[in-house]
Amino acid sequence: MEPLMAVAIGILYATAIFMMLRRSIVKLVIGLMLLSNAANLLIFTTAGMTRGAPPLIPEGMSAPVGNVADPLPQAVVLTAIVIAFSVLAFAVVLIRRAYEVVKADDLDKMKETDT
Amino acid sequence: MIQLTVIAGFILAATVPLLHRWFGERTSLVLALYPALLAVWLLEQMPEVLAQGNLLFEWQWVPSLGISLTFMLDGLALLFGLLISVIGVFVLIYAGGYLRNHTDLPRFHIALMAFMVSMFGLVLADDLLTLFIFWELTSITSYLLIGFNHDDLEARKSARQGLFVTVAGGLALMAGLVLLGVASGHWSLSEIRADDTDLREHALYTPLLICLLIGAFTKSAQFPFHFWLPNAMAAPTPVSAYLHSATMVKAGIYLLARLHPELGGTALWVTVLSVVGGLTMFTGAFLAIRFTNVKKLLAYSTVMALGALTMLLGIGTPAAMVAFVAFLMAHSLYKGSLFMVAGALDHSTGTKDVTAMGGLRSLMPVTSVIAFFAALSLAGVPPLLGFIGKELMFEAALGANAFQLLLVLLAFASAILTIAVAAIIALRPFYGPRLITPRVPHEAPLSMLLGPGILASLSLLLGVFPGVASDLTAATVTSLTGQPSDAYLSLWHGFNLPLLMSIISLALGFLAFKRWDRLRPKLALLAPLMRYGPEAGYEALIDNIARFSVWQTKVLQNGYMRNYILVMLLTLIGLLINSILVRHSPLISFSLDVRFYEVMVVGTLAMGALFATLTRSRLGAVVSVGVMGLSIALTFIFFSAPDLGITQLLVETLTVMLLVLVLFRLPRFTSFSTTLERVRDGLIAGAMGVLICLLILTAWSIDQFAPISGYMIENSAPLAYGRNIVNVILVDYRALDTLGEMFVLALAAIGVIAMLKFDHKSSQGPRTERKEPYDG
Amino acid sequence: MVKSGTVILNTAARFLMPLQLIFSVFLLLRGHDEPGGGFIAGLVAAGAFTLYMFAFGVSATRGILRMIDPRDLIGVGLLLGMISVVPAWFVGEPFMTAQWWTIPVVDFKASTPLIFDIGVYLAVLGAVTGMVMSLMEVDKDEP
Amino acid sequence: MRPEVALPVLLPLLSGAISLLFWRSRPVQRFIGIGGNLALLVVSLWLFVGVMEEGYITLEMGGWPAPFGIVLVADVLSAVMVLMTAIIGLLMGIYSLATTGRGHEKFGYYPLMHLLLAGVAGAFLTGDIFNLYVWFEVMLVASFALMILGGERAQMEGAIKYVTLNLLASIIFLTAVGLTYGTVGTLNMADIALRLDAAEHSGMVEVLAVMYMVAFGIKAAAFPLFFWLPASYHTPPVAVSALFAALLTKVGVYSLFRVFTLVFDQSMDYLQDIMLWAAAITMVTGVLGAAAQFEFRRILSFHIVSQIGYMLLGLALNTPLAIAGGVFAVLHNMVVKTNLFLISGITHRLLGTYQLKKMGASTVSAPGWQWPSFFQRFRWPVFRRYPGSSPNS
Repeated sequence: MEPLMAVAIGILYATAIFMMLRRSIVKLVIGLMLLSNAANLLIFTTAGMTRGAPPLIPEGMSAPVGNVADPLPQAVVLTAIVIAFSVLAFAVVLIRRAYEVVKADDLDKMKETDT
Repeated sequence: MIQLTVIAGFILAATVPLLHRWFGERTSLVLALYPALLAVWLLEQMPEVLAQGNLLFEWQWVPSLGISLTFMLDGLALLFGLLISVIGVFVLIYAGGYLRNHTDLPRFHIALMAFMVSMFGLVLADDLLTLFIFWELTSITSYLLIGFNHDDLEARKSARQGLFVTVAGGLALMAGLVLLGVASGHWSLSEIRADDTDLREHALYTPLLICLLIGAFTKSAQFPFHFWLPNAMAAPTPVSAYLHSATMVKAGIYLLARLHPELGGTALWVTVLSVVGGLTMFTGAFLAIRFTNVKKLLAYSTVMALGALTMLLGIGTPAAMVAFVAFLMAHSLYKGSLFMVAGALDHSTGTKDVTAMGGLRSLMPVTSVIAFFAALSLAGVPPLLGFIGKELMFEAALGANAFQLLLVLLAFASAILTIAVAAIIALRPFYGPRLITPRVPHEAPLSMLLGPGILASLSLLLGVFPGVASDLTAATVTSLTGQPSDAYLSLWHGFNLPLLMSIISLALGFLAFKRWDRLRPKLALLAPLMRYGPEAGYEALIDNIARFSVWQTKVLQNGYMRNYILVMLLTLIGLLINSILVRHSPLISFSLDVRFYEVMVVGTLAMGALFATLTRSRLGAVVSVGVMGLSIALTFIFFSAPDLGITQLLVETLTVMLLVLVLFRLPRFTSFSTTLERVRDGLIAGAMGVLICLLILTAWSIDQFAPISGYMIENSAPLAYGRNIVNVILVDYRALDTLGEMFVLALAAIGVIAMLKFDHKSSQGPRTERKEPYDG
Repeated sequence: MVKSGTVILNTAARFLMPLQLIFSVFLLLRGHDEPGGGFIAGLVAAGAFTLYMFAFGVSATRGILRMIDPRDLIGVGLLLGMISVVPAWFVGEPFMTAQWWTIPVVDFKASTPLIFDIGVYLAVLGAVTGMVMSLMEVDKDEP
Repeated sequence: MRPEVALPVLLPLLSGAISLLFWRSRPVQRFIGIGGNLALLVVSLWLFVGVMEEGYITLEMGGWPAPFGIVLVADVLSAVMVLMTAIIGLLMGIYSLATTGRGHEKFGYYPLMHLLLAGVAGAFLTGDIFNLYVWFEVMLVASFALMILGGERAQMEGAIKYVTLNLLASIIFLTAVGLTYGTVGTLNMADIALRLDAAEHSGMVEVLAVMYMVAFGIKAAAFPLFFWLPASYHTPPVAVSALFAALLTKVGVYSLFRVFTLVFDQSMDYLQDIMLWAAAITMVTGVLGAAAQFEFRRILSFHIVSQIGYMLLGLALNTPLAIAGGVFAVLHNMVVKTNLFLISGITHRLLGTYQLKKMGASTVSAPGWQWPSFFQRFRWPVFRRYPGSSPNS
């Protein structure tokens, strides 16, 4: 399964970067969304994927039955998902405000603060 | 402790505003106590220095790095220290009169004191790095002094020029000192001196010498770096008197003299120093008589003197060493005096142009007498100290082992021109018909006569009784040669060739003075040549650096964010390709075990991402992103991550909602970029995708280590009392992550609320910053 | 976008919201043993309020929240999270070491991880509701 | 239990949380703002003293043993960095009392500042790579919020670049963390170091090193990854700029030091050359960029970049002395750059402009005997317009 996922994640990274290189701020934000999803999937995938064995312990037992999926990347991804959501929510509102202030969707019109 | 005394000088400089509040006009006198005390201390040490050769005052500064603030006092340091402190006393007193009622006098005193202390530290420093630090401090403080009249464009420009030239030299010096440290294995002058190994044989000798010489030459205004010194005349006259007689420019000379016993005497040293010194000497003297500005005249004659000193160090014979000491003392005394006289003239007539002055003798009698004696010393007329210096210089040039003829000719020509300069300064303003000057001339106040008067008297005194300075001379020559010496000065050397040269040069120099008014227009014809001189090169260099910096910034910081992203990604991609494909190879153990529904879900995921990229409708993009998110959630659920699946689902829903709330406030998608750009971006994006794919496979294929999560699975129920291991990790094993994460979410919410609701009317603070249009 | 809800949405929101909130508390409490936990529960609860906002508008939602501003929820949530860190200090264990107490009457196991999870729940709820609320409020102000 | 290791992180988090709870009351916010900073300074001193005595102190958070739970580690370097953070935080808090607008305070200026400090301290103290990511994000999102507070056009434009490019760095970092876990199965930095030393596939080790280098390089603003900094640092209020200048890039530099001295000490040879070049070019481009500017804060922003080069040079040379030099450069730069930004703020208040070309001629008599306004009182030539240099862009 992992090779297939690797290809899919590669596509995700590629599309994300392509979108980030556009001039439109909306596309930029969509690119950021794709990118953070891709990174989360990457963590999940590289640690190895296991079918049908969630890291849960049946009631009354002290250890899971048999091999279970690695819980650590799951916890890490969960944290990363929430962080990514926070940042993206911020970014989404930021482009909205930027559009209100600059009155353009075009990143090339936002270069006053540089040289 | 002498170190503390020197450092206290900086503190004293910092408290000058306070002193001004307490002492008002008398602050100069109060400050003058400091160099006076130092001078007394130095004189006290003299017997000891004569007896022992050199004294060390050790004080560990950064022991762990082996940097110490050790001071070394030998004859050379003693001589320079005395010049700095004695002339410093008079300059401070003089400045009090010259800048009386000037509103910025405190600022002047701060910089002058700081400069004095730096100079003092420089000549006393034993540690190479300490020496460098004080060296740079003199550059910076002299910058502040030269640019004192910052309302004047010329002053600022000159200050900057002086700073750039000396600091550039300072960099070379640092390189040289580091090389010296590496080559000798010691980081202090006294240890290098004590070590018997001959540095001249070392492989690094040539580079280190060149670096050190560049440092010394820039500082002491040797050709072709001489141009900053005359420009530095933009400084107030007391500064000129101090910087250009006793101190700043002599720092370079001091360094050369300091290094002479260890590095001198080789063919390289002799050639470079005597030729550069000789050229500088002649250039200074020749350029001097073009000018009618009294300060410029003096400045170029200083260049001449600096050249002479360098030349003498280059010649390196014992006779040259004695000449060096005599010339150095003579020059410091008469030049300090003459600059102060020039300041007095400027002060009372309102002009610096000697041709605009005349007949001042009756109005400024004391000044004219002082000027006369100081100029006699400059001209080298017996029985003044300048005469001894000049005589010995001729003698040294005649005794040179290399370039003898050249050096003698240069010395002779320079002497003639210098005599003309001396005559111009001493005679022109005071004799002849009275001319109308911008201010009504009057005698200078006592504070402005004291300094030049005493310095001129010293010239006379030491000329008549050279034996007074014998001890000092002997000690200095000892440190210059590295061998004990009992050199002494005397006025009368008998009737010999140098005396003959002196007499001829006096006659010719006086002739040149008489013809000066007719000579100047002819010299002015040479002016166009100056356009190709070293100064023009300096200007071009500075302009080009400025232009380059603007160009570079425009290219790099161009404001187009996609370019920034491109550069960053290309860096990453390049490094990754080099690492994983060129230097190493990826590791792929291929085993494809998939179910049909999984392929469907992952396919949907990829399609969603691709469609979001390709679609031209906003709704289409949002829906695609949503579909992709759902597929990810499903993937998580299929592969044993129920918590993740649910979270992803909920987050995706919220994200889509946010997008809907925001996106439809924004304009429709438009395509801004060209096809070429799209292809380029596509290629880069594709490269990144392929690399990531390879990296995932490699990381996954490496099966060398057991993950740490085994411990967590085992202990979740027994120790953490939780059966959902993921949740246990979140709230127990790695609760700190979760804590941080919840603060991130909270922060984002605060940011969003602030961004949306920030009310500009209520943002007026207690004292608001004024707005200005953005015109960077 | 404001108050544009249809009858179905309105009715759904009115009935679903209490259910969703109860469900979220259920998810929160069982999180340590079964899928769920503070984040998921907080997101579900925030979803409930968001749905209500879409249906009835921001001011109505503020009405049911009474005096509570989402920012207060964030503050309380973060503070609970910080509080759960401390008890271990009193028994001399490193910060964040879980402490378990049994509440005698209802036989409920209280613990610092639970307090922590509740903190997460409130913070998530407050943060998400706050963001959506201010977005919709700004929308309302504009034509 | 050594509480002082965790307190520099937990205290600002706590004070941030409390002052968020009292968001309605400005006086309370100001009080907690300064009180929290003072408390942070006290615990940082506590930590510093402890570390100076013992060398290093660790604390296993949650009581879980080292590679499994998250461990906080304070050695001399991190303790000094934390102490500097606390000092600068306190000074900035005091400065903000006088300069911050009501609106800023109403929308969480002080809590944001505290959480930023918490993120910075967390990044300095953590011994876990994913936890480092989390603290980076805390710091980053706090800085996002601080950067846009005020809502000027320039702030928005700067913020878009700042957010995007830093997010890119974060994602590269996160990708690297994922690959690290996939490769060695652990997140504890010391443990990663051990396992990477034993790793058979050296290519992956190098890839990880490269990814961390680029990710932290962006955060640290090294060439050619620095563009976000000059584009944004001069846009927020001056106290915020000063705080950013002092702390944010330094966290990147610190992480580079940590990762490359602790984790990747094996694969340094190849990367050392790259870093050496990057450091050298960073130094030069930074100052050249600064030389092309005429706006006070922009000069300083570009100059930060240049200074980063010096710090990286220390790391790239990778001798004990060079690293010590790099660390000194970091500490020195923190103090000096903050100071200069604050001076730019005072200059702006006195003269009403950040443009050097408009400064100078007007003499300002600052009331009292103020050392910060030293430059105005004594009118050094540096404050005069530079003649003869290039025309402004």
